Amino acid sequence: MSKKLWSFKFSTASLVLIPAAVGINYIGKLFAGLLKLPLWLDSIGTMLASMLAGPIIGALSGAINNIIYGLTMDPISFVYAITSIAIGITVGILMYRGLIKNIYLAILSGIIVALVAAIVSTPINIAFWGGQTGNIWGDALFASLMAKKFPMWLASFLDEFVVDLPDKVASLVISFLIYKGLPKSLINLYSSDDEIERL
Amino acid sequence: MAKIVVEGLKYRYPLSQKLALNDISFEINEGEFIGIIGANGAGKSTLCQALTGIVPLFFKGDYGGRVIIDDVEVAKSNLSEISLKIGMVFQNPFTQITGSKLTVYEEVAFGLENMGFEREEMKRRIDDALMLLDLYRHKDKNPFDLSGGQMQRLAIASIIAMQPKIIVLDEPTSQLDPQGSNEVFKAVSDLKKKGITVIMVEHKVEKLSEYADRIMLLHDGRLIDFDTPSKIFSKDDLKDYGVVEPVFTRYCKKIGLKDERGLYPVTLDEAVNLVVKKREHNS
Amino acid sequence: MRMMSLYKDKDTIIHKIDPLNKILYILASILITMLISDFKILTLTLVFSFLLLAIGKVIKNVFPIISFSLIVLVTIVVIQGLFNPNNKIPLFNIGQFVFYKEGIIYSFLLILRVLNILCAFSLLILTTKPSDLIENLVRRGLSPKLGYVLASVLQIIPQMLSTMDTILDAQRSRGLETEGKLIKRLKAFIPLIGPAVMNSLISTRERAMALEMRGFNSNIKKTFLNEHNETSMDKLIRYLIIALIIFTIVWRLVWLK
Amino acid sequence: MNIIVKDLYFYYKEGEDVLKGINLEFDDRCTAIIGQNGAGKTTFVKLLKGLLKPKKGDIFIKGLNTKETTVAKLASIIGLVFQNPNDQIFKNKVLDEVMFGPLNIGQDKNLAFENAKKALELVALLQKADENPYDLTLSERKLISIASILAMDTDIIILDEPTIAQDFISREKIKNIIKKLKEEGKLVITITHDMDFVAENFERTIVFNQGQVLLDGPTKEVFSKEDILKTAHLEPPYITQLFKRLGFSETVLNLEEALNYKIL
Repeated sequence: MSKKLWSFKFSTASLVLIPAAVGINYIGKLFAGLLKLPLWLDSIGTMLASMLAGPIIGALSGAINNIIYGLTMDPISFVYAITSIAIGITVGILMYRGLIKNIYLAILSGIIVALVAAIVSTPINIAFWGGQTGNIWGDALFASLMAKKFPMWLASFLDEFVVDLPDKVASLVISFLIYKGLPKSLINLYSSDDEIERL
Repeated sequence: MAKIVVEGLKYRYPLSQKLALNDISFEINEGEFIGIIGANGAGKSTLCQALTGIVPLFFKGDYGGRVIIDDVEVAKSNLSEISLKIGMVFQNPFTQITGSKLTVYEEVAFGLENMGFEREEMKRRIDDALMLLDLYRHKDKNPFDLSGGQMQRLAIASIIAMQPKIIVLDEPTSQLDPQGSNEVFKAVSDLKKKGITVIMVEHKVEKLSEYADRIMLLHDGRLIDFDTPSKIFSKDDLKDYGVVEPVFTRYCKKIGLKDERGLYPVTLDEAVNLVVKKREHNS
Repeated sequence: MRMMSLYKDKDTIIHKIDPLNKILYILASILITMLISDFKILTLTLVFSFLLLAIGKVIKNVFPIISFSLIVLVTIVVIQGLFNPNNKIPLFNIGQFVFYKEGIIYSFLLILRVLNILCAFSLLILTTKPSDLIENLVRRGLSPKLGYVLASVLQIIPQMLSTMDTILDAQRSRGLETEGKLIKRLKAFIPLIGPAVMNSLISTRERAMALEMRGFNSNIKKTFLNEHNETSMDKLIRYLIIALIIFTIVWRLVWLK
Repeated sequence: MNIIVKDLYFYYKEGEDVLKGINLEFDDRCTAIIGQNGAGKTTFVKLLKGLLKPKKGDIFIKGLNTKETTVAKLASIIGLVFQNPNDQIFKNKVLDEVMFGPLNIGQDKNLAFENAKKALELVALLQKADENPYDLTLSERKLISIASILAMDTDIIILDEPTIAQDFISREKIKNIIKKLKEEGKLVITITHDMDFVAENFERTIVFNQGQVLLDGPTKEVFSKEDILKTAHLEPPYITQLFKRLGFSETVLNLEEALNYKIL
């Protein structure tokens, strides 16, 4: 794909992709809840936006996702905008480097995304929650590591990582499957640097 | 003068093998009501998009020929400027609501704000547009609380507020119930009375025949014919193009009932009048 | 649900304050809670925020917002009380678990911080109409396009949600089962999310065209339908908050030495 | 009897009844349900399908009470094609999409494949079986959503607004599908706003108005009651209107019938 990776010139199509991405995140989370899945699946929209329109639109989708959550539900989401931005950027880069080609690479990429998300979230978790994530399983691990005198940053990182790993891998695999099923005309809509050919 | 001149228009969407528009030429005069008919895939939507500059300015692809509105070639202009000359209304009322405004009144203002109009001018235009589309009493409602027909009229009002001389409507009633469609047809005929050129893609040929001055028949990206409703629907090979004449015309064709010019009636009134005339003549 | 928002429509002086000032107040609040670890000051600022919320008549609406973080806040006391690396002085014990003073103090500091920030945010969220907030920011130089994106999300999401039920019905009509073993439920996710994604992506195409036909990409300077006047009161408040922020930073720097 | 509806009441919000005391029986006749938006038509078919359960009264589908039967079980007896195909299509191949339902209700791979092929042939889209549904037009996707229900081979098929946004050719296709299903002895029920379509294809017509059955009977009889139709804001078919204007007292339903009269 010959598209410029860091283009800041947004087409209208890419911009209206952002509300759609935030909506998909939200619906993903609700469907996951409805099916009682032990995952959040609330970053599928962000990942799809990155795959379709690059890391910047992906990052914006992530940021706006958290701003909207912050405004309408839980203000703490604002600070985790940084994590969402990191997810958007990482998926965008992996995609445009051609690294998300098949299901195995998608799983591998999911691990990378989980790693990045955990690294970015850890300082926030430490500043706000003394290292916890609010997830019962993750926090149980955190408590047991703290009891064994692990350094707090490592315990906090592992707390976040075990929680993120299954979720981000599943999210990325699902996003990849959906992306693969998209019609070409739609994919083409977001790559803005086609030229008009004279007939 | 709001005249549309189309010369040798050709277009192929990106990634597509087939020409969506193939060597189309015609002219439309100010104040005309033009209907466009044709089977799915005939190129009706693409033609609408080419008239309003969406092709090739939004969808890129391969483009040839020219579309000229008011001596301006659309392919060399930009969509914001074009929107002051020619507006476009789409199929789905939902997707045309911006979603960023909380009232009908503010929704109509969206385009005017973007084009930098002064506040007083803006208000004047919004009032006019809402009156014309019979939406003024809903001006403080949330756009998403409107019925389908009202929402589609809001989309038209938002375009009309930009005061284009020409409005293109791509199947604006296809997703509405009969009541909503009637509302939209009435609104569109009011636009014509105001002197606005109306170009409308529509499958409901009975309705279209009542309003259109001329009808354009498209097939496979080509312009097959462009003439008055009577002439178009009196053709005997319409089935080959995947379109059907109004039910009145179909009936009269079956029983061989035509007027002195050899044309078949296309509306209920025309059919009734013709029968009455023939009956008088026979007795 | 027409629009996602926690805004409570009331007629109070707090509601009338310029949204930008409320954002500055949040910034000040974060800065103070992060830079200063003094219980008295943090309690004072928290009380002040509550006072403002009370004037804005939204105090009872704050509790649902805090409840989002409640479980974590409780577990923080437990985990830090038990395992904080600096723990030395035992305070009390429950069964065989010993809680330490250092951890408990640290956890209370964290809780005060979080409450401070939550209350400052609540002041903005509960007393400002989101559309006013966004328009205000656009007037002050936020890109109108980003402004559009933010504003539209609030209304487009509820629209998308209304398709959720239809999708669920349509797929159940085709025999999709949404209950049972984990693997079965996991498999049901794609038939549900798939149409939702396609629906929203397809509508982006038409919405983008419709926006372009309404001058979305115009280079002309945007005007506003609604008038906006900044009062001298708003200016005064702004200078006060900025002064407070500067004072905090300076004080922290001096105090560090 | 295929379907028996007894004293059916339904509401989404208590106190705001959407359906108020519906009593209906459905035999094998092709039936159209018409009425204004908000008359309760879509709610009614969702109740037939078991997606909603009656608040009062009962619905029996082939003898099964919908209150006591799961949606999954009913899925193999009664099929419902939703109005917007984009609310259900998620596979990236037309054939897979059409096979989804049959596989869900327990048809084995071969049978599902055969049924899907047959259904696609019926909607004349077999040659596009390997394409991505979203590369096709909305009208074609609508036909795919119809095929995806036909392939489930249910005895009862409900179509919600099949002709909306359809051109002449697709309309003819749907007409033929209904005819074919009738020949196979299946019950076809259709919700529609398209009066000419009703007059051309349906033996029986039921008019819903404000949650109640306003008219029910042979289509011809229903369209002869112009005054009652008017109260439900419905207009008779164009050809019916023409013959009324020309002074005929009989109700002329469609072109075929019209040819039996001499108007001059």
